[in-house]
Amino acid sequence: MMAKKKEANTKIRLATAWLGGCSGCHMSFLDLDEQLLDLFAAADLVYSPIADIKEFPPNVDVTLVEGAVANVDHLELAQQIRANSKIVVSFGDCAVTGNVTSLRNRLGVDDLLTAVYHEGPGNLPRGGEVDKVMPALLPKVLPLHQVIPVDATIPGCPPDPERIWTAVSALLAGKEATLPEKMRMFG
Amino acid sequence: MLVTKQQSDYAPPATEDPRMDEVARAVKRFGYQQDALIEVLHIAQRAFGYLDETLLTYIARQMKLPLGWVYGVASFYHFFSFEPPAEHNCVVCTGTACYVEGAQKILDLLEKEFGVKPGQVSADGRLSVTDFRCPGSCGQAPILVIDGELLGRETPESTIARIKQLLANDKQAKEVAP
Amino acid sequence: MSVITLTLNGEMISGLTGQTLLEVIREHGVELPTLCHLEGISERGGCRLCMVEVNGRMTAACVTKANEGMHVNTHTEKLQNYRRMILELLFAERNHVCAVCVMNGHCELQSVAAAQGMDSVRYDYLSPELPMDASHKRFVLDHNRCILCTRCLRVCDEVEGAHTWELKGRGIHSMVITDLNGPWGESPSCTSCGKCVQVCPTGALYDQGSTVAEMEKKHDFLPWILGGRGKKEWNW
Amino acid sequence: MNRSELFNMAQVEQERQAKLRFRILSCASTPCLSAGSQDVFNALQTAVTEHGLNAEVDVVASGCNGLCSHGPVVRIQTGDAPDDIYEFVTPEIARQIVARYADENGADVSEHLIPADAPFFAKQQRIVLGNSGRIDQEDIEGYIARGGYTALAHVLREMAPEQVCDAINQSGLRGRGGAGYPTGLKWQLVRKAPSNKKYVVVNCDEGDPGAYMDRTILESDPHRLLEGMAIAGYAVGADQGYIFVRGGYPGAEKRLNQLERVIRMAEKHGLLGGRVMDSNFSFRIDIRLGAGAFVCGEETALMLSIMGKRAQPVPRPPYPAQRGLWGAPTLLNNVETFANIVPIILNGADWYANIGTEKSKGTKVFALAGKVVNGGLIEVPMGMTLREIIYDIGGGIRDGHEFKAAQTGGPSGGCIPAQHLDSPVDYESMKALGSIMGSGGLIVLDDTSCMVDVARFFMEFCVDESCGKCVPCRVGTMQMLRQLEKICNGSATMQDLEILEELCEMVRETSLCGLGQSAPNPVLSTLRHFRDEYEAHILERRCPAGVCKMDQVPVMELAEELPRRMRSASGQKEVA
Repeated sequence: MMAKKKEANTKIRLATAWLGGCSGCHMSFLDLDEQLLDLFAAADLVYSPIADIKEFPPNVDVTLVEGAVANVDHLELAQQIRANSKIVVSFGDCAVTGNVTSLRNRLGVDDLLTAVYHEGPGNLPRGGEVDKVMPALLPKVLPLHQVIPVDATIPGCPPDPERIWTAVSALLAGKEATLPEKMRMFG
Repeated sequence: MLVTKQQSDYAPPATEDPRMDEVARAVKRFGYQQDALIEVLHIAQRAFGYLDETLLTYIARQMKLPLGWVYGVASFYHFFSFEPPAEHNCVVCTGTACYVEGAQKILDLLEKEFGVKPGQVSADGRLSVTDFRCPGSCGQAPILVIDGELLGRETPESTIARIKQLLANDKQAKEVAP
Repeated sequence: MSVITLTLNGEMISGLTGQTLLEVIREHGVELPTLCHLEGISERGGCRLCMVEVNGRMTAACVTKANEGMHVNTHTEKLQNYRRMILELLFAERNHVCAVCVMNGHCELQSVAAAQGMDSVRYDYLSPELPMDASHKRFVLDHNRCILCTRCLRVCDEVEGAHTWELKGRGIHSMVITDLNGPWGESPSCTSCGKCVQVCPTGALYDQGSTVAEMEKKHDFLPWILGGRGKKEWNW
Repeated sequence: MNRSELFNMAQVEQERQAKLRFRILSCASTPCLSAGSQDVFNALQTAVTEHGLNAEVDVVASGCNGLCSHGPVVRIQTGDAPDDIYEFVTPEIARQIVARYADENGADVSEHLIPADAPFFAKQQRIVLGNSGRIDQEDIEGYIARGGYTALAHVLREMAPEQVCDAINQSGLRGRGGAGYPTGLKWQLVRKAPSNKKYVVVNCDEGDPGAYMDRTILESDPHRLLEGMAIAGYAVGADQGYIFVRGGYPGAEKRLNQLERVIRMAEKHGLLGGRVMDSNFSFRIDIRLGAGAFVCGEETALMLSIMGKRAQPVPRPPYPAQRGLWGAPTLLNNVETFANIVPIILNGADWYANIGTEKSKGTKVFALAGKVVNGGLIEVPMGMTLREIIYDIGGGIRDGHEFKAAQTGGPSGGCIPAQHLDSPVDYESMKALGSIMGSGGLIVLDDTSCMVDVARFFMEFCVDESCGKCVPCRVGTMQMLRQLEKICNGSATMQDLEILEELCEMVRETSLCGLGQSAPNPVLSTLRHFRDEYEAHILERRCPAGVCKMDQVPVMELAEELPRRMRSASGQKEVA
């Protein structure tokens, strides 16, 4: 009993988070397939959109963050992640560069909301969406490192499982997650 | 002989406009030297007030320069304009001395009063506001040039008053004219 | 042509008078990143990626003639850092969204960034509002991906001889244009030869109909034409 | 015209002037025009006619007298007595002045008379501006009467081209365009460059927004420039000169026509053109127009502009002295440099080398502006302290405010704070303080100016004026501007300041031309001397001078700020 608990304590506390992105990076993460078994032999998943955990827990060792920072909820979660994680990794192009999520940056927030909620199909009555229905949008979508300090990046849209494994296995081994040149390409 | 469309197009287009003749004369005066392009553009802009496609094509063909070359040069220099000028133009110097003496406040009030930012023309096409550095009258900063008249030591209020007067005069003149 | 000796990263090497530093450095197997440089057309010296330190002063290798006794350093920490900064500036300047770009996987900007270890952009993305021109029946111009290297201008002027491409405006507002800033498809001077498309290092110029990651470019034709015409290798 | 004809003409004009009762020189340079000097000139002419003095009095539109902030300025020359200079002249005062000089019992106008010993004039040493305000803007006779074209005559008859270059070298004259390259050396380089065709170019484009020395010299004493250029042409072996002058600014057309007439006049008298003064030396001068591009201060860009192209600098070497206009060796100096040539030739290199400091010889013209009492065009010996310039000549700070900084060198320069007011003004000292001498813009800032905002102002200028060729300048200046804007609106963090400083170094070291290499200077110099102001903006979220609006918050605080803003916006709507 004691031994088992001790063993559990030595496991890496891993979290993944999903900000403004399409969840493709998480899909690619699941594509690690059997490597997932190796991963979870070494790590516990303590927070993730694919696990039903409501609050971001304290004392996380590594957090992979998918998606760009697009609204105030993302901003708050990013701050929580930073405060409670030893290592924060920008996971995928949206977190690293803003990518597709940031395509809206050319539009003002008001124009964007009008275009999406009022000019699109199924007109909604105006008003309320800003702080009742959805979290307030930031004026510009930002890559994660422009909001909180980030320790490593895994580029790719989505990053293929090989890249994820290269980075994550390095981190699990306590090394720096530096990817070789071929795995550093955006896109 | 067969003349293709391209060949006939390449000759300078025939024109009745005497201002075009002035441009043609300028090109000739510079001996068709291609390096006089900027001088020719100055003369063309003076004659027409701005540079439109017809005019630029005419100049390019007269001087035997690629079209893009002419456009590239004209758009590089801030003095050349591709839009027709407004009836009235207010130039606010934004040189260092004028900036220090509050030129930005003049621009801010102009925008508030007439809804025109530097580089814009008012919706009715009557007033344009330009920023410019600098006419070289720093001792009299801040400097304005309203319709070519150089004015020193202006305030935001005096600027607005002058322009309102100018626009009102037009209105009176129009009312009297018919 | 006479032989000159210079020091490259601490090693004595030789080159020929008249050669640029870039040529000499690459001949000796040291790789320098470039974007505006393209063999076969004139040098521009605009992208500043091939900056090297010559006797302690920075200079762009592509526009500097190799001289006797030069002490050249190509990969100091400062230079590497500056190269990454320049790449960050380029990525921040326009809307380079690799994931949805026709050149994804074949783009020179993308691969230079990966090679130089530019992992993210610290500067504000300027996100300019830029148009696309799809009026040409064979090609598309997307200003969002343009890095203003002007390879298209130079190849059009120097090799094709049409001088269809130009730059308009200046500074951050510069843009490539055809003729009098009209639609490319209506250009009276364009011969639709496609050289500009092939030399473009990014997805700014591409073939109509290509979609994400489909566009690849070849500029092998340049040494072929230039050897034949320029160096008079074709003697018939 | 040959030598003796020249001296004859000078004598005739001197005698004519000596016979006059008095001469009225009404300043017609741009600052005085903006203060209404055209009306003053008309009033003076009318008044002279009314007094029936047309035959006995000259009324002349002159160049700049220097005290531009007190314009319109009118100068009265009466025989051998020192000139009387009047300030703040209105048409009414103008009539009174004429009445006063026509008849001793006229109204008292001494209120507008500047005392002869006023420090504004007494502390200056006017060599370059020696004729400025004292002669008609156009007429060649007035210039010749004051010894004009005798330097050219002397050079053509008495000196070999090498001797001219040597004399300029010995004088210690350095380029007045900003960088301070030794003029004599440059001349020798062009002289030695092997070519049948060479050019002399004078840069009068003057892009520094807050400087107008060159235009004013050109307006006030144009023949001196032509003479200086001709001497240069003779010295380096050029037969063609270009005056590169800005077109398109308000009033430019009138000035250009005037310059055109001046050149034609000199040609008509055989002082320019083929076989100058009956010698074997020929020298033509043409005008080339700029059209508003600060980058033309870079010599390679300027030459491209003269050749009718986009002014995008090209890497040096080759330098213009080797390959310039149309591939020919080209001598390029600015107006003030050429305006120094005639006095050096006339008075000797040693005389000139005795003025100024060890490494910076001669005088320097400054456009003194900003928050000083006396603003205008001044000329002082090199090495005078900033304090003397600002407090003695400039009369100190206006409206009881405190001096904060002197901005020199425009967008390529920097700000010098109060603790360095006693530094001498010369090339080396300015550089040591993180600024540059520049072409001569000198803007005085007081405690109502925010130094971060000033840096932002200059960076905005550099963004606007970047040619766009190289990435560090095209995008780097824009990113520096972004960081500065963030500091000024309250949304910056200390990390942004780090990014800004790192960019400054990179842009300075990697830009293709001088514009980019010097674009970070206003930021670097304000950071060096006023770092506390930057930190107050970021750490305390306040602008010490009260200039910046500071109405934004850093990204991190948007989580609270945005919902608050939206609620207040929708609340306002509901009320409405």
